Amino acid sequence: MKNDEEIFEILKAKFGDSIIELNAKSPFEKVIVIAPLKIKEVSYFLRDDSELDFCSLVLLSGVDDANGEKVELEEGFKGIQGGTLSVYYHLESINQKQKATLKVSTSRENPEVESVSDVWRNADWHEREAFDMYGIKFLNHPDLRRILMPEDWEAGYPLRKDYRNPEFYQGMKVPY
Amino acid sequence: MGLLDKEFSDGNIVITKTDDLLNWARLSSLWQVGFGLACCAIEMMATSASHYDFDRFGVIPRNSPRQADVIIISGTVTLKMAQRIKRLYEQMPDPKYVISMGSCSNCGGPYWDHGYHVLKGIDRVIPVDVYVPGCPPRPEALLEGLLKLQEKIRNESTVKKSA
Amino acid sequence: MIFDWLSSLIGNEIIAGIICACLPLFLFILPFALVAVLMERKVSAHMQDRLGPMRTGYHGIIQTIADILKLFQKEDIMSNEVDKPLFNIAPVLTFIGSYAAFAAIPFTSNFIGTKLDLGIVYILGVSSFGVVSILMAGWSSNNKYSLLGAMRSAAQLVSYEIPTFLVVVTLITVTGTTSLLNLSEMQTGHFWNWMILGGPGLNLTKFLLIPFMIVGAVIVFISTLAEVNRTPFDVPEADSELVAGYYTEYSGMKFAMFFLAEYANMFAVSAIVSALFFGGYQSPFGYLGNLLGVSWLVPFEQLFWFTLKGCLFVFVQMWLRWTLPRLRVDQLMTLCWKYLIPFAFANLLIVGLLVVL
Amino acid sequence: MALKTEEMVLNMGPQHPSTHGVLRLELELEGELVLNVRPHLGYLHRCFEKHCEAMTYPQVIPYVDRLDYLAAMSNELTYAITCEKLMNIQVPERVEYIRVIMVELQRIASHLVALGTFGLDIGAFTPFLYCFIDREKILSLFELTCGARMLYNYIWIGGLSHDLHPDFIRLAKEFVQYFKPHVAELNNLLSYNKIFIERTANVGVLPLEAAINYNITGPSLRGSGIKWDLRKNDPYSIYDKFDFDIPVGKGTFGQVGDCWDRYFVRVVEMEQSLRIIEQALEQIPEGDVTSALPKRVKPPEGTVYARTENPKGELGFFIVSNGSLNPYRVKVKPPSFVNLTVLGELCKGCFISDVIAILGSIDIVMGEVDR
Repeated sequence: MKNDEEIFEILKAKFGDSIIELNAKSPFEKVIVIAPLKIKEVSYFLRDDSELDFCSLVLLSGVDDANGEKVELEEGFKGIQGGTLSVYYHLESINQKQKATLKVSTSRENPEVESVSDVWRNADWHEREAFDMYGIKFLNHPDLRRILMPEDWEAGYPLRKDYRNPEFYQGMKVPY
Repeated sequence: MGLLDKEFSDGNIVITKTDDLLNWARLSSLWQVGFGLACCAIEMMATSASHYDFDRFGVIPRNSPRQADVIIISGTVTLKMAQRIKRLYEQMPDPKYVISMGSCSNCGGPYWDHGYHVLKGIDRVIPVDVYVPGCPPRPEALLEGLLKLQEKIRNESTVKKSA
Repeated sequence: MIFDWLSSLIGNEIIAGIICACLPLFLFILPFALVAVLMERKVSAHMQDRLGPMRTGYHGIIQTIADILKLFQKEDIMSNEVDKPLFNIAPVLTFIGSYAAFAAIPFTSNFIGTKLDLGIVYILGVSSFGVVSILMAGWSSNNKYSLLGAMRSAAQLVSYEIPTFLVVVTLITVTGTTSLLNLSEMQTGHFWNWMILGGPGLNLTKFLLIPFMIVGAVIVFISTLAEVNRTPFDVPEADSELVAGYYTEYSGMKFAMFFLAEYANMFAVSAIVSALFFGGYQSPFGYLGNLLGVSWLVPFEQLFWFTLKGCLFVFVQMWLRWTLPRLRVDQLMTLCWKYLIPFAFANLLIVGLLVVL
Repeated sequence: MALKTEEMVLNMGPQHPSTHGVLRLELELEGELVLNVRPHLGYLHRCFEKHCEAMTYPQVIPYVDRLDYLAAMSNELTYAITCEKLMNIQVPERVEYIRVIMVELQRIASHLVALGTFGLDIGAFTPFLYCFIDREKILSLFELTCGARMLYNYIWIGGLSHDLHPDFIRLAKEFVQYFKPHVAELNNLLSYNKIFIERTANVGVLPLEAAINYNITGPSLRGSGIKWDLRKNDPYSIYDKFDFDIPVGKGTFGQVGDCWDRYFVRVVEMEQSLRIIEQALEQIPEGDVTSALPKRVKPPEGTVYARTENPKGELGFFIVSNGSLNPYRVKVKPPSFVNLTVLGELCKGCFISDVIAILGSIDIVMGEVDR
């Protein structure tokens, strides 16, 4: 069983600059920040290395950091420009009984992250959900479509902080 | 509405009695579409199950909408689902009835404000006969809703205008 | 006998024939179907710790009448895509199939639609009518669930005819008759004369036959169960897989016809099983009418026993339905081709040998 | 000339008797054989995560109930544990005991629905109703405690909304005694039924490696033969004080990891839950259940992930807090959602009837899949 610092050191030694930092801001869990286009490589290593052996991806969650500047797009409505969207990966090793949290951050305007659906099969749907809710594009994903929202939903990505509901969808009034 | 509008100016005794018979048949054999949406569907199943026993009132679930008389909208209707429900309703043969079960299908329920994907009330899509409040309604409440629907059917007429 | 009496009363054989043909329908099959639907709901309810219909009449006894009256009032939906002639004919044909089978079933020693010498063969042939109508219904509905249900049903019915027929042939070798009336007459007297207990007479062959007759009865019961699509063989209308099987698209009275035909069929096969192995309309204990010297009582007693036996088997069918899960379609075929048919065949050979010896 | 053939595409759902709610499956068929299954989700997407961002922490609890509506108590416990971890709250001993009793009762109730509907999918209607009769008894216990039958809002952050009813302990003990023989009845009626075994054994075999790679959790994972239960492996609340076993699939009638194994793990789990409840009812201490309730739930900044063993599998909440009264982001780890990902893999090359059986055996709840 390894703690977060040891895992970070192993990754740092192996991948160098792709591993950006060990974020210990949160008092509850330390987050290893990784470059968005290297995550697949790192994931393969994390899964296949016998000491790390992270055999399952517990959770993949997109987060809107909303750290860009707020601009007034139309009357009364504030949009966000710039800043980042993040993806958190919670990993677990059943054999080694250890956990790790990874994070990648990508730009809000062109959010691109390497897909890990080849590494952990359940990432497929998790990534589709993150795409659905935040518009994060997972490169090399086998089937990146909306999963929860209707496929013809045109009003944007609902969980972004600057999302605005449409007035009508297929003739049905959406707001109360 | 009235099937035989203007054919008879008043309901005479024969027609009234026939009406009573036909209404009785309709109200005592309301077959529901075996169709559940969300939390309320579990309570609907509990209502059909032994403890509350929907079958006492002649209600049995039919899986095909073609053979059903009443559809119980049991749970949150999402925008993606609303079109399907409309189609399901259209597949049912007349005379057909709708019970809206639970706050979600009445008006959006707890999802009324921030539910970007929730239809705020099934009555925006199909006409509703009886609204049953609750989140989820207890089985007793659903039974009460059914009794209300029976009451409504009892006062229908094939001849007289209903409105 | 009824026919003779009627034709002498009316003086016209054709009208008498028509009345005679309608009698079982209105006297027996329709009322029975009504009762059976209610019985099913009540039986299932009490097995499941429920009450079943309670609000229509005393303990819901007129529930089915309400159902039928309601189905009369329903809109008859026919979508644009259906094959209209076939779609309309199918329910009628189903009903004809199940009704025609009653023509050769002896209700009492006096009352039989027609005294066919080939009665049992005729029934087996006519019951295949069901396959045609089910295929028609499934194909014309233009619905994939209906189509799948119809294909399953056709495969199933055709397969399960074979063990039924093999057992029937077994019986023919023993009794030497294909007329159900003669068969029932042979089993008169007491229950030890029933075919399941080796048939009439008291000799060594009778006792040797008993185990094989029991096997035959079980096989014929299982395969007739499959022929009327009841659980555990209800794959054609498997409601958790195929919504409602081949009648998914039917509404209103057409659906009611399928529904009633199913229950009429249930009684028909029960009647066949009881006529073949359980003495048909014969009383197990001799007749009260004979005892008291009141000869007109005997047919009524026979009708009573016939109905009782039929209902008993229908009850067993319901009991099975509410107890057992459903087989998968390939297991259904396995059961038929790998178990029932070989057993029925071996049974036939052994019984044949016994009879020859 | 060769006849042109093509696969039949069968659309199953969203209105279908056995898709457990509003799941839609697109089956590619060749006759009765299934070549491919494509699930379509989202027909019950109720925007849970958006609501969380707009509510204060305690206000989220009623929404949490509506995730896995068959196991609302378990969801509440998970959410409460996550928030308590975030705020570093120690709850009183009595609260922990009551929570464990409630959650284990809920586990039985949830499994009863799972087993009953599984039987229904296979075609046995009566066991389903028998299961519901027993479930009603559990629901009446819950009703006694907090007034609601299904969605309770009972387990709060740092405690409970109120104490047990004075009669609760007696009635719960009566229930345990009542329910024990009913498990055996269920076994006789369904589990060891020959037809049921034929339908479920060797069907939908889920190998262990695939299960772990797909991160399948709960009874479906244990059905594949690994002893992985968060109550033992990553203990939360006071589960380390109780004595109970973790059932695993043994391949009694077929290969390890088939539908029957997954089914039977649930049956045995109900018995084990009864054991836990019995012990908890004996040991429960006196105390105040509302003493640790915080006046204002305003956790510090940071991210946290906490999880519990729900009836369906591992339920977790990932909360990003920015130090305000509202959670900045709540992401659910829904066990049903993850377990459903494996459906396509399991269904390749089986019959239509098997698809229904497999879907029933992995026991999903659409409220949790779509959120």
